[in-house]
This record gives sequence, C-alpha cells and structure tokens, in this order.
Amino acid sequence: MGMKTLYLLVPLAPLAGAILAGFFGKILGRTGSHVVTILGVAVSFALSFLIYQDVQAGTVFNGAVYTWLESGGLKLQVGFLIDPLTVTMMLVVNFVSLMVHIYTIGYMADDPGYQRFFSYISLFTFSMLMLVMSNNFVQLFFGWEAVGLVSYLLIGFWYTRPTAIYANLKAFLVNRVGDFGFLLGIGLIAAYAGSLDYAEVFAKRNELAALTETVTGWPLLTAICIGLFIGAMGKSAQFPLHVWLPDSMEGPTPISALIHAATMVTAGIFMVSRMSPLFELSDTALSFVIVIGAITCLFMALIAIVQTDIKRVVAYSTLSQLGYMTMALGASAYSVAIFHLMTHAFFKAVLFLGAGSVIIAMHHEQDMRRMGGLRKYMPITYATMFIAAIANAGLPPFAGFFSKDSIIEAVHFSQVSGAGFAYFCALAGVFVGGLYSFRLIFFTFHGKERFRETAHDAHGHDAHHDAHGHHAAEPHETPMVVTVPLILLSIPAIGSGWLIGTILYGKWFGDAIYIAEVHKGVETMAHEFHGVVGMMTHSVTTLPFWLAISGAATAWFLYIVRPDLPAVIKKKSGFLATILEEKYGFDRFNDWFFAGGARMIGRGLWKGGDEAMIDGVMVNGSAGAVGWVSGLVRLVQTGHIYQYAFGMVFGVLGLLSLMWWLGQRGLI
Amino acid sequence: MEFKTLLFYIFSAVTIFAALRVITARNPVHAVLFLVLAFFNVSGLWLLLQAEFLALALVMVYVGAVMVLFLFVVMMLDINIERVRQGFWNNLPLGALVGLLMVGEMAVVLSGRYFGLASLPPRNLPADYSNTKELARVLYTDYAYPFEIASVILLVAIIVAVMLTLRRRKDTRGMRPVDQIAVKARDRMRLVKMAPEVESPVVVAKEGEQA
Amino acid sequence: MISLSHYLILAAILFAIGMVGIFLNRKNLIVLLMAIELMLLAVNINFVAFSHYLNDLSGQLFVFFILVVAAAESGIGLAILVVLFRNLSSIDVEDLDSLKG
Amino acid sequence: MNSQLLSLAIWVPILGALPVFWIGSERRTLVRWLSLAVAVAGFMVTIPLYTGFDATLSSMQFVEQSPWITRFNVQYLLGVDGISMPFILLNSLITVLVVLAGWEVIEDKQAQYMGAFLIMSGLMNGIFSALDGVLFYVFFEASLIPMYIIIGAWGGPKRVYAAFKFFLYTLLGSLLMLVALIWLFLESGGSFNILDWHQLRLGMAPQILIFIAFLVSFAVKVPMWPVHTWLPDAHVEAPTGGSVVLAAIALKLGAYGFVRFSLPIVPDASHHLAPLMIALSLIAVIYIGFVALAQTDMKKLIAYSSISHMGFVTLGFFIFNQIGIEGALVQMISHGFVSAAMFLCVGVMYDRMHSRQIADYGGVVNTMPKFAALFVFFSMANSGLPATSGFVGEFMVILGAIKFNFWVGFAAATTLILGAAYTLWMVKRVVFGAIGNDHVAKLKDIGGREFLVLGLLAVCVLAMGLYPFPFTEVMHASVDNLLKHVMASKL
Amino acid sequence: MLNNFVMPDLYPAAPEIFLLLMSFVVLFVDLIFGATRRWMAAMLTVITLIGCAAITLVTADGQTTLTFSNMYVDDLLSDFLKLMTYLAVIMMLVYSRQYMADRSLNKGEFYLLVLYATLGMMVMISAANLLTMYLGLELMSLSLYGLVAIDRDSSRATEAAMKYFVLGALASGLLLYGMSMIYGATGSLEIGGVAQALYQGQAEKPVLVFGLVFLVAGVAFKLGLVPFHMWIPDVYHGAPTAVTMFIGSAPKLAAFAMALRLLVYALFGLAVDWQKMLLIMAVLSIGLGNLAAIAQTNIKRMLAYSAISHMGYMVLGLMSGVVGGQIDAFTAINAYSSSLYYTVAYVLMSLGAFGMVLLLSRAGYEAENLEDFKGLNKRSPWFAAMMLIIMFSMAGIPFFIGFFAKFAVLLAAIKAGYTAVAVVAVMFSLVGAFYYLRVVKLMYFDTPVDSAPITAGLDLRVLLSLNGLAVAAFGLFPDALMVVCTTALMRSL
Repeated sequence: MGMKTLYLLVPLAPLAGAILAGFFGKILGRTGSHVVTILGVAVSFALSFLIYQDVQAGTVFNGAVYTWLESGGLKLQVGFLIDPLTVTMMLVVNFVSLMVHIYTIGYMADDPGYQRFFSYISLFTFSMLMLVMSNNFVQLFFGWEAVGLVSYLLIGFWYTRPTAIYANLKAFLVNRVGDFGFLLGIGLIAAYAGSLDYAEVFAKRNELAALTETVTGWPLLTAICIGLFIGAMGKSAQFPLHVWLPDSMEGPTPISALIHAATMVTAGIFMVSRMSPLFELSDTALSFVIVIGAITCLFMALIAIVQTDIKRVVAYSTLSQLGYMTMALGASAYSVAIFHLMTHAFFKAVLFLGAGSVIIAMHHEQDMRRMGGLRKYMPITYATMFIAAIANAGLPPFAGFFSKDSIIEAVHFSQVSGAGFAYFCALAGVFVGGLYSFRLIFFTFHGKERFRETAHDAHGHDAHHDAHGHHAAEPHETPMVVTVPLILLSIPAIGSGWLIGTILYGKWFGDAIYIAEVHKGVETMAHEFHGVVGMMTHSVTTLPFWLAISGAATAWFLYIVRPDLPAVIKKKSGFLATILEEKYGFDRFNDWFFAGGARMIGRGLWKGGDEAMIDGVMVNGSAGAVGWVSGLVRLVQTGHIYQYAFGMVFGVLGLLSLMWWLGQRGLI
Repeated sequence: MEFKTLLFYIFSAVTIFAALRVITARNPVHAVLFLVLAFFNVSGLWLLLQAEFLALALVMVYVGAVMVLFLFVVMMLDINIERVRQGFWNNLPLGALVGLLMVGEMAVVLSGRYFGLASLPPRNLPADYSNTKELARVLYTDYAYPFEIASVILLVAIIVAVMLTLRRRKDTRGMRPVDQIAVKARDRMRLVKMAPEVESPVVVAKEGEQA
Repeated sequence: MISLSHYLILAAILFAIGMVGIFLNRKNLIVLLMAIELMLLAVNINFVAFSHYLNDLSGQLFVFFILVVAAAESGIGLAILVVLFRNLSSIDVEDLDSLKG
Repeated sequence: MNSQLLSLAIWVPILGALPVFWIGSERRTLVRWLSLAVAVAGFMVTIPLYTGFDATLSSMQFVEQSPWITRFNVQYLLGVDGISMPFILLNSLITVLVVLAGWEVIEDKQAQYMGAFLIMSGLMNGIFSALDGVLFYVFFEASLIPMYIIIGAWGGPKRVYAAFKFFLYTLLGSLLMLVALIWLFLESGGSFNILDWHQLRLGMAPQILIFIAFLVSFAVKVPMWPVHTWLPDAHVEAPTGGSVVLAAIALKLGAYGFVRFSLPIVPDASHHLAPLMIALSLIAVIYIGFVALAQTDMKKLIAYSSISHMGFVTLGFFIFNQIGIEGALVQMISHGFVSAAMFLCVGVMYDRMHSRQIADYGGVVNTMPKFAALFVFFSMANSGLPATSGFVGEFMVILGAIKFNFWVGFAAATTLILGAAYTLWMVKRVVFGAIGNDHVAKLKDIGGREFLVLGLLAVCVLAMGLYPFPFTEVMHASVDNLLKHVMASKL
Repeated sequence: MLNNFVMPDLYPAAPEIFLLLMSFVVLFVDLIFGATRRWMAAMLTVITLIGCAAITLVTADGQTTLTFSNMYVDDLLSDFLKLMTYLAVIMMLVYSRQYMADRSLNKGEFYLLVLYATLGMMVMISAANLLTMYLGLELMSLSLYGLVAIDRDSSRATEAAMKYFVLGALASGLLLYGMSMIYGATGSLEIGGVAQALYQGQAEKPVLVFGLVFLVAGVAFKLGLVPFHMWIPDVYHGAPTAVTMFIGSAPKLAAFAMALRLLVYALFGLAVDWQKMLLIMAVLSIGLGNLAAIAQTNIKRMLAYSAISHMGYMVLGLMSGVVGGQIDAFTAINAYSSSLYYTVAYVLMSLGAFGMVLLLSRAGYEAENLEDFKGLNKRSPWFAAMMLIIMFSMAGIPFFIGFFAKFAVLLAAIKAGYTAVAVVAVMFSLVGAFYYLRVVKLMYFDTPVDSAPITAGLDLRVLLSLNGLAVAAFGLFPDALMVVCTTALMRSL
C-alpha cells in the first residue's frame, strides 16, 4: 500500500462511515451506525499518525489524484499536499473528531436522529480533511464549503426548533459573504497566476506581487490576500462576520465542540497560514488581518462577560480566541497561530463538551443563572472544565498560556501598521479572558444551587426538551462516554503547550510556512526562548500574566464574594451593558439592514420592476394598446355601404394623390 | 363655334345636369327619369363620335329595357319618400369636396397635355362605311369568345333573378294530376290500433306522488 | 374644335358624380344602382371616345359588352334589392347595418 | 461519417408520439408504458452520440445532409459538435424523467400529455442538431406549439394567460430572427448553411442589426432581463413536466443560439455590444436574485432562480474566454439537471398538497424525510455548492469573469450570497421547522417512482460536480474553434 | 368579307367548353329530377369539375398557346391555377353538401352558379385581353352575388349580398375606368399589346399611371386589400358558411391571376409605380386585418379579417418583383412564385378553416361563434388536432404550410430591399398569432359548452382530415409545391 493510497484513505474512511450511517442507518441500527463511523474516524486517525511519522522523516508529498477539470489553460486537479502543517491539522481534526464521536454516543443517546448525526459528523470529518489536505484552491474551496454545509445541517439538526433553523440559515449566509471574498481572491489568482495549484502559485508570488489589478488598479497581491482573508473572516467568524457563531450554538453540543470551536472555525487560520507565502508579501493585507483579529479578540471577549447561556459564553470565548489567532497571523507568526489553534482545539473542546455535560446533567438547561454549585455533583466535569478555563485564560502551565503568550509576544514584535492597536487589544483581551473564563466556572459550579428554583423566568428558550419538567431531579455526573473524552481531551489541554519548543522553534513546520525576511517577530522570539520552564518563570514578570490573574480575581470577587454586585454594576453601567447585551447591535442591524433590506429591494424590484413596469406597462400595456387599437379599427367597419364606398373612393383618391406627388418629386 | 362643338356642349351640359339630378332627386322615379335623360344625351354624344350602333343600342337596350326595369322596381317597392332625403345635405360638403378633388385630379391628367391623339385629324370614313356592320363582323369572329361569355353572363342573370324572386304563392290551389292518379287506397284511410283510453286513477295518483 | 380631352373630362365628371352618388346617398338603395349606371356610362364614353380617336373598333366592342354586363348586373342588383326589401321591408341604406364591426 | 443517429434522435420520439395519441387516454397503462418505451428508445439512440464522439475534432460530427427545399437551397442538414452534443443527451434523458414524473399525476388526457412531451423532445433535439438556418428556425418555432398546449391544457388557474404570454413573447423574438436569417441567406449568396455564415464577411452596421435581431430572439428564450417576465408565469402555471422541460431544455435554446449564431456570425458586433450583454446578464444575476428573494410561490422562486442562473450563461459567453464559455456550457447542462430536479421536487409537493405557496408548508422534513434530504441536496446544488454540478459552471464563469474584468466577476460572485439566500430561505420555510399544519402532517413520503426520478438526477448532479472533466473534455475543440471565429474580425 | 375567318383553335379552351356544356346538363337534370334527386346535380357538378381537371391535365403541354384572336391564353400557369381552382371548388362542394342540404339550400341553382363562377374564374385565369378579363370577372362576381343571396329569406345574407353587389359594381366601375385609360394610352386591349406599347415607350406615362391607379383599385378590391377590403368581413359573415368558404377560397386564385395578368403581364413597364401602391396597401392590410381580427367573436368574421391580412402578405411577393427599377427575370420569378405559393397555401388553409365551421354546424345550428369551438378537444381530439394544424399554419408557425408561404414572401420582400416592411409584417403576424392561438385555446383549454355529438358525414370528415394533413404534409415537404409554382411561372412569363 503506497503512501498515496494512505492519503486517500484518510478522508475516505470517514466518508465511508458517513455514507453507511447516512444511507443505511436504518439497517445498521444505532449501534451499527456509531460503530462504523467511529471506526472510520479511528482508521483515519491512525493513518494520520502513520503519515505524521512519515512526514517527520522528511517526506513532503504534493501530487494529484485526478484531473477535475481542464479549461482555458487552467488545469484543476484534486490532489494532496502532505506536509507538517497538513499533518498537524490532520491529527488535530481526527483526534478531536474521534473524541466527539465517542462523546456523542452518550450525548445523543435519546435523540431520534442518532444515525443521521453520526453520518453528519463523519461527513464533516471527511470535508475538513479534504480542506486541510488539499494542494490547490479548488479543493480547498470544496472542503471550505462542504464543512459549511455540514455545519449548516448540524446547526439545524433539531430542525423543528425555529431558532435552530434560523441560526443555520444565518450561519450559511454569513459564511457565504466570506466565501464571496474568498472566491474573488481565488479568481484573481487564477486570472493572474494561471493556476490554482498552491505550489505553482507560490512559485509565481514575486511576479504577482509586482502586478496591479488591471481594472481596479489595486496592488494585486494585497487584493488577493484580502479576498482570501475575507473568506477566513467568514469561516473563522472574525468581526464583522462573527455574528453566526454565537447563534450556531443551537446545534447539539458535540457539534459546537467539534465544528464551532476546534476545527471548522479554525479553517480560516489554517488557510491563511497555508497562504503565508502570499500574505508575507503584502503588509497591507497583514495590517488588515491584525486589526480585524484585534477587534474580534477584545470586543467579542467583552460580550462573553454578560452572556448567561453557558454555551454562548464559550462561543464568545471562541470568537475571542480566534481573534488571537488572527492577530498572530497578522503578525506573521503563523506557526504561533497554528499552535494556538491546536491548544485551543483541545481546551475549547473540553469547555464545550464540559458545557454539554452540564447541559445533560441539567436536562438541557443552558442558562447559567439556573445552575451554580454543580461542583460536587459532577466532579469530573468540573475538574476538566476548570483545567480548560485556566488554559483559556492563558495561565501557566496550561496549554493556552504558551500559545497565547506567544501570540501577544509576536504582536508586540510586529511592525505592520495596526500592530500597536492589536497589542493593546491583546492585553486587554487577556484580562477579559480571565474574567469570563472564571465567571463561567464560578457561576456554574460554585455558589448557590440555583437549579432548584422552578420559576420560569424569561430566559427566552423555547428549545426545551420534554425533560424540562424534571428540574427537581438532582444533577449527577454524566456517563463514561461523556467523561472519558473530557478526560482524554483535557490531557492535551494541559500538556500540549509544552510542545511549544518543538512546534514553534523546532522546525516543526519545515517549509510549509514562509516568513519574509523583514518580519522578524518569530525569529526574535526564537532567540529569546529558553525552554518551557524559562518561559513560565519569565511570564510571572510580564503584564499578560497579571492581567489574566486580575481577571480571574475579579471574577472570583464578583461571583463568589459579592454575587450581588454584577446586578448593581449592570444597573449602573446601563448603556454600556445594553451595548454588550445587544452584542453591539450587529444582529439587529443585520436583520434590519441586510435581511430586511434585501427582502425590501426584492419586493420593490418584483412589484415595481417586474410586475408594474415590465409586465404592467410593457407587456400587458402593449397588449392592451393593441386591443384598444383593435377596438378602434372595428369602429371603422360601421356596416354602412356609403362608408365602405367612401373608403374605396378615398383610397383611390389617396393613391392618385400619392402617385401625383411622387410624380411631382420625380420619384417615379 | 362649329355646330358639332355646340352640340357637344349642349349634350354635355344636359348630361351633367341630369347626372347631378340623378343623385340628388328626392323622388326615385325622378331619378330614373333623369338617368334616362342622361342616357339620351350620351347617345347623342356617341353619334358625334360616329359610334352609331352603340348610340342606338344605348337607347334601345338601356332606356328601353333596363330603365324600364328600374322604374318597375321603384314603383313596385313602396318607398317612403319622406325619409329618403333626410341627412343628404349634411353629407354633401364632404362628398362634394371629394368629388371635386377627384374631378380636379382627373382633369389635370386628362386635360390634353398628354394626348398626342387629340391632334389627329378626324377619320375620313368611306361612304359605304357601316359602323354596325363593322362591329358585327368582328363580334361574331374575333370576339366570339367574349360573346359566348357575355351570353353566359346573361344566363347567370336569369338564373339569379329567378332564383331570388320566383316564389310559389302560398295561397295558390294548384293540383298535380300525376299525384291524383298515383294515389292509393291506403293513402286515403289508415286504420290505427289504439289501446283503450281508460286509465287507472291509482296509477295517475302514483305518478303524481312521484312527481 | 372638340378634342379627346373634352370627352374624357366629361366622362371624368360623370364618373365622379357616380362615385359621389354612391357614398352620398344614405337612404335609397335604388339610387346606388343608378349611380353605378352613371359610372359605367362614363366609362363607356371613354371607350367610345378613345375608339374614335384611335381609329380602333375594339373600344366600341368593349362598350358593347359593358352594356350587356350592365344589363345583367342591373337585373341581379334589382333582384337582390327585391329580396332585401322583402326581408327588411326597407331599402334604406342606413338600415343595412346588421353586419358590422 | 454518415450515420442516421441524429435523425433517429429527432424522429423516434416524434413518430413514437403518434401511436401514443392513437391509443388514446382511455388505456392509461398502455399509454404510460408505451410513452416510457418511446422515451427510453429516444434516449438510447442518443447514447452512441457520446460514445462515438471524437473529442479531438472541432468540426461537426454525425453529419446528415440532404436537400429539403431546393427552391431556397434549404437543406436537411444535421450535425453536432462538442457544444451541442451534450444537450441532445440531456434532453433525451430529461424526457424519460418527465414521462416518469407524469406517470400517475396526470389524470386528464394522459395520451396527449405524453405525446406532447415526446414531440417536444424530438423538436428540441432537432434544434440542437440543425445546421441549416431554416431547419433550426423551424424546429425552434415548432417547439412552441406543444409547450403552449402543455401549459394551457394541464396548467394552473392562470394557465391561459401564461400560455399566451409564453407563446407570444417567444414568437416575438423568433420573428425578428427569421428576418435576420433571410437577410443572411441573401447576403451569403443563397446559403442557409450556418457554417457558411460563420465564414461570411459582414460590415459593422449589418452585424449590429443582425446581432440585435438574434438578441431579441434568444434573449426572450434565455430569458434575459427585461424580457424575462413570461418565464415565472409559464413556470408557475405549467404542469410539473412542463416546467421541467422549460427550465431544463427550453431555456438552453436561447443560450445555444448565442453560441451557434450570434458569436460566430457577427463577432465584431458581439464584441461591440458585449458590455450591453454583460450588463444585462449581471442584472439578471443580481436584480433577479433579489426578486427571487421576495417570492412567496415556490415555483416562481425557482423560476426566478433559473433566470438568475441563465444570467451566468450569457455572461460566460460574452466574456470571450475559454473558461467563460465552457463554464457557461457546463452551467447550462448543470442547470438542466438542477432546475429539473427542483421543479420535480415542487411537483412532488404540489401533487400532495395542491399548493405551491411557501406559506402553506413548513416542517415537511418531519413527514417526508427522504424527500426532504433530496430537496435540500438539490437546493444546495442550486445555490452552487461545490461537489454539485451547480458549482462547476458558476465557478468557471466567475473565474472567467474576473479574468475579463474584476468588477464583472465581483458582481457575478454576488450570486454566492443571493443564490444561497433565496434558495435556503425557501428550504427553511418549507422543509424545516415544526409541522406547519394538518395537511403537512398527512403528507406521505415519496414512493419508488419519484425516488427513482429524483435519485437519478441527484446522481447526475453529484457526478458532474465531482468529475466534470468528461463534460468539458468534449467541448474543448469546439469551443476553441468557436473562439477562433469570435476573435477573428470580419470587418 | 367573312372568307378570311379562321375557326379558332378550341383545343386549349377545352376545359371551359366542357364545363359550359356540362352546366347545361346540370341545368336540365336539375329541371327534371331536381325536386326528388338533389344529389344528382351535386354529383354531376363534381364530375364536371373532375372532368375539367382531367382535360386540363391532358391538354397541359407546358407551351404558351394563344387562341380566340389572342383573347385566351393557355400556359402552364393557367393550367396550374385552374387545377387548384377545381380542387378548391370540389372540396367546397364536398364540405358543404350536408350543410346546404340541412338548410334546403342545395337547389340546382347553387350548383349552377358554382359552376358559372368557376367558369368565370377560369376565364380570368386564361384572360389575354382586358375584355375577357372583365367578362370573366363579371361572370364570377355575378354568380357570387347570387350565391351570397341564395338563402333569400335570411336578412343577413341578403344584406351581405347587397353590400357585395354595390361595392363590387363600384369596384368593377373603377377597374373599367382604369382599363379605358390603359386602352386610350396604349391603343390596345390585348395584354400582350399593352405590354408591347409600354415597352416601346409609345404611351404617355401620366395617363398610364392615372389608369393604373384605378386598375389597381379594382384588383385590390378582388384581393381584399385595405382600403378596398370593407366588403370582406360583412360578406363572409352574412353569407351562408358554404358560400363564404367558396368566396374565401377559389376566387383568391382568380384574383391572383388577375393581378398577375394585369399588373405583371400587361403593365410590367409600370412595375415601379404599382409596387409602391401595393406596398402601402399590403402594409395597411396586414396591420388592419390582424388588428381587427383580434376583436372578433364570430369565427367567420375573424377569418375574414385574417383573409385581409393574408392577402397583404401575399402582395409582399407581388410588389417585390422589380428591384430598383432593374428588371431581373430571376428575381421577378422568385417574387411572383412566392406570391403564387402563398395564395395556394392560403386557399388550402382557408378551406380547412371553414370546413371546421361546417363540421360543427348542424341542422338549425350555425357553429360560427368562437365559443362553439370550446372544448373541441374533448368532443373530438382528431378534429381539434386538425384545427390546431390549420390555425398554427395560418399563424405562420412551422412545420405547416403557412410558415413556408410567409417565409417565401418575406424572402422576396427582403431581397427587394423591403427589410423594414418585412419587419413590420412579422410584427403584425405576432398580433395575428394571438387570435389564432385563441381558437386553439378554446379547443384545448376550455370545457365544452356544447356536448352534442358531431353529426357531419363521412365525406366531410375524411376530406377535412385530408385537408388538415395536407397542410401539415406540405409543411414537412414544402419543396414540391414550391417547385411547381416556380416552374409554372417560369414557363409562363
């Protein structure tokens, strides 16, 4: 079995699982379905590991499987690029996916759409693998859209809930806005590079950098990179295309963990890293990236503070973390971004799955105001989530610390315009990150046991299951299928940060990532890096550490010491709190301006343009005019002989005059 | 002015006057008579043009037959003369205008500029020349074909006239001897078997109920 | 000296009178028939005049046939008129308007 | 190569329709099976067109030539190249599906219904294979008759208006084309051979006039903005099969006309008026996209979406690069599958609910899961998801458009958003959600026949999305040749 | 003096002679057996026409022969037109047999007048002299006046007859006036003589043009061109349907022959002038005919207006023979043969259309409203299909004969440089398509109001089917008829 077959098997194994579970789910039954899908992903994971070892040995594969299309000098092939970056992503994706598969057995145990769900997540794994393994833009775009599709299907998994099907439509459309830019970027590449193969495009990057777009006059590479990055903004939920991610929490929690935290949303980060040879040549694009990242990082974190839905807090946290990654990209610290992507995948998966565990325990209650004091009921969940929260807050020695700290460092070193702003946002984000992470922990697991209060206050969810009535039941720890993945995932959430030396400074990515000579951030960091322990000890003297600590402390003060204060603060800050609770008004604005506006334009063009103008005036109007003339013509036919005779005589007279006139003018 | 010229103008003037009266006369009988007048005058004009046979034929065929037919029909149909002229004068201006325009345009063309013929000297016919004879000679030889067609046309006219106007009066009591001879006994009397005309009242009531 | 044009113009006037007569008359169908006779008469004058000045007999023969046809035509016309009168009890031109539009 | 394949493709369905008529609507089972047999036979005879096609040749293949009207040198001249051949297959396949789709649904005058479609199919094949101007025109116009009857006799409540609108609108276009054809005949010294016309040298002014004449004709058929309003009406009122044939095949005729007539015959005018064409195409994409968004009737929505998608086709043609033109052709084929499938889906629902209003549905997935899966799949294809055929053409055209002019590509790419918006919004309202009302609750999922029809289309859509290479491979030589003609000035 | 008389060659005129003789047979047979054996007259009439056809076929030698002192011409064109005329008349007789019988109109006079009208047409078709043309025209017209009034108790029919008569007489007055001018200007009544005089430039042009206007007016009346069309709707409407069918078919052929003989054979030298007049009248006819037809509810009236527009299209060919004053035989033949083809095609379609009206009529019931066609597809799918074919053919949609007819005349017009006219013409044919479509709509989309079974006889059914199929078949294979038309003209010019 050659390596190429292995490469093929990696995505195809989950696909096979998806097809089996999807089309033959009824025959396979529940158990059969999860067995085949888990088997598929497991095989894929194992193979990924094999490939990892092969890549470690220095193999880089770049080759085609088949020619998809050939037209106008453009040869589009389906193929794989297997290099360290790919293999890292493959491992992360497969690992998280495998965990989520297992976790799902427990989480979805009672759901009627069990087989369908497994089919979807396996399909997702396939799509994601296609995305990361691609060696060309078309396949990248295919994976890009395919994960979007699965995300769409999964967000709307509980299709009877109005909020879910609202959210999935929204997610798809917002992503499409990003894809719009992405496609334009791809189009520009195709137009000017004449190829959509990574290697060929990268080989021409210096020529491209010298060109300007002929029609618009833009610097070509900047236009390409910004276009591509807009795609990343959609998929990785960067401001202002972030609006879909919080709503996507309508999907089942495993999905939130897998897609909306660990893998799919990081596709943008991966893609920009993959495109580092291009981005490196455009400082403008990098500035754009870093600023967008910075805004997302800070402002989404702020929203997380006021959220009461446990999953939404995690969702906004994810947004913020994605902002960090994006900043890293903007700072040319691609490896750092990927590193954070990886660590984040683990701890965020834990957070989501933990939240899911809590939700199961609470009988699908997601409102933190109805929780509290769960610590003693579900110790494993608590422990794992606590670990993940620390990691999320960026405190050593957990994984998040290493990656986040590196990002802040990289931004600090970055010279592109906007880096200063980004640095500020990054620091502020650390504080806020500490605050919301621990707020989540304290709110949920500590304090008063509020879940016994039965009052149905206005928490606005009509998405409750039948189990809603069982509030009185005691929460209890979730079964093994849930806790085991949590435990397994929290191990890398703790430890993966320690790989920083290998991954960031140890030629892990080889040639997969290109950094221009002028961007010295990572290089400098490499010089200053003196081992993991050194980094941790050094961090105690740095601002981010203390900001994170103070964030955590604030959370402790507000939610353990003085739980009455948040309400007071909220009342006092009035306007600011409203802004945050309204999420800066994006949803409202989008609904009003884009959705409403588009429908209004549509109605206007339809009623005014099509029906009134074209049909009314032109089509029916001309038909009516013909009918009217026809009525007039009929009147000539009066039925009276003298009229007819007069007509004839008049005709003769007319002809005579005509001929006479023509004769006078010498025309005949 | 030559005598022939004088005659031409007299005939022409009377013809035009008569023609105008034809279309303006209140009484259709008068109109027919004016038409006859016009025919007579035109007949005179034709004599000036040495078309003797046609001049005679016009008087004899037209005046003698066709116009009489007209008169006959006019008299036969009982027409309300009072209504006849209503609205005539309203339409006159437009009609006159069109007519004058017509005449004007015709006159422009026909006023002689174009006819080299007019300057030709009048024919000097031999003394024994007979217009009738000449006509007759070609009529039955060269014009045999149109002659036959004309006869068919007359036949058609007869057929149509008969078809349209011949009616067997409903009150005529004619007999067909053929029918009388061919009659048979059983045509005269027929024996019919009938069911007795006594109906059960019960049945009637039933039917009534059903209805 | 009477030229051909004299005859032609006379015929033209008669012809015009005939034509005007057809559309000016709104009441009596018989007058229409007479107007037609006038038109044919005008045509006949033309033919006879041309025949004379061309020194060609065929014009006169044409007139001969026109006379025949005109007679036949009158016959048919009057026959139709009679039937019409029987149906409508009127030969008013204005009453002939059941077919229109 | 002197085969009779094209004649068979044309006349097998048409002559096959005659016994169908003759059997009459009383013997329904016989009618159905006979129609199916004819349709399948019609499809079978087209298969050798693909297998026997030499993709390396740009010239016409399977040529048949015999005199038809000697008086005007009109020939019965048939032939296909890589551009037209796929459409004959597509058409014949769609006919089979249409016959299947009308299996039980059509209760009234079924023989006539089936017969009309078979005749339609033959005429369509004639249009795609005719190489003589008059022959083309004759097929082009004759195809209006069965469609008129189909819409009017088996259509919805406003069918009469729709049928008239359809007929007169399209006739309006084709009449001007007739004048142009005759003019070309005279100009070329007495030839109606389209290929001769490709070589004909023409001045700019006549070129523009001819272009406009062709434009009116083809634009109506495509349809392009602003002569598109017949389409929503026709689609909405037509029976399912009618909509399918209209969308899948009939619309292609106009687009096909552009590549067969406008571009090669009047290349300079095409270049000269390309900005206009591009503008109209983009209006179709964007304007119509918005209009589709506002629709409340499913069929109307899909109809508008068809217009929008056809905008891509015309756009592809008038950016004059290979990827654009091939993309447009691919888009045509793909749209044939996807729109057919979409209309069949609506038909499936209509047969059960007798309503096409989006508001009357909701939560169909609850009662018709199999159907819903297919419907969502086709909707995704309709919104251009990669790995479905819907993506390939759009992608190629957008690439071509960006190559041509960035802003054109930019405007075209908005379909990514609009297309998804109107399609998925409809899906959301129709398929997803809780069961909307009692009628939806009583729905029965699709049966074997419907599943077969839709499944077949799904396979086609997927196959073309995953591996479009064979579809484009056959076009290359012909498109190259076409571009050669387009690029060579005739002035 | 009579010695030099030479018996004219009767051989070329054999069909006319035969017909005339047979008409007397019919006359007598009807007199003797009329009341009891009505079918005999009908049978004899048909036999007569078939005999004429046989004679015409036998005597057709492709040569142009003049006889009766150059008053009668027998050429391929006349043979062809005559054959078409017989065909049209026979078809009319078969179609109308039952209709006339149901209304007790199948008198002997009907058959006689039909025969004489046919004779008139034949005379016109073979006329080589202005006089014979006039006499033929009158023979036809007078017979037709009588036929229109044949239902003498119907006020509508007599009104129509009266209108037809008055206007027809006016028209023949105009025609005669024109003829007299032509005679005066050229000194000849012979068509060949006129042409020669024109060719030699002896004649005064203004006088000729003056006469031409009247002549054209007379021709236009027979063709039914605007503004000389006004009799058509009323007469078509008022006359019994069988007679309408008669008027709407064969006389068009005769009128075409008249136009061709007078304008092309005689006055070709003035082509530039009369083409202009025809152009105006053609455009007006196409426009008015199509527009007015839309508003009709009576199918006979609708077909009348449609006839006006069709004659407009036909004239498009006639007016395209001479381009830019240059006489080119090839162009001319093309143009005139397209008109001939159009006329033949129209006659075929018109017969079928009226045949449908007769099919649906029955004793005491006239199916002359458009509404009567409602739901015909339910009542009789076969005949609905036939009507569909005829209607689409009239609208000029392929594959039917009407399309190729339009195609031919448009081609001629465009070739003559009348592209703008052609565009106008096709635009109005769009308007025209509307009312033809409406008939199809009534048949196919509506439910029947009248569910009575169709009672028409087998002969009508078979013939109507053949007629419809012919319209389709000549559309699929249009070449033969076109070639015949072209050859007939080419060999006769």
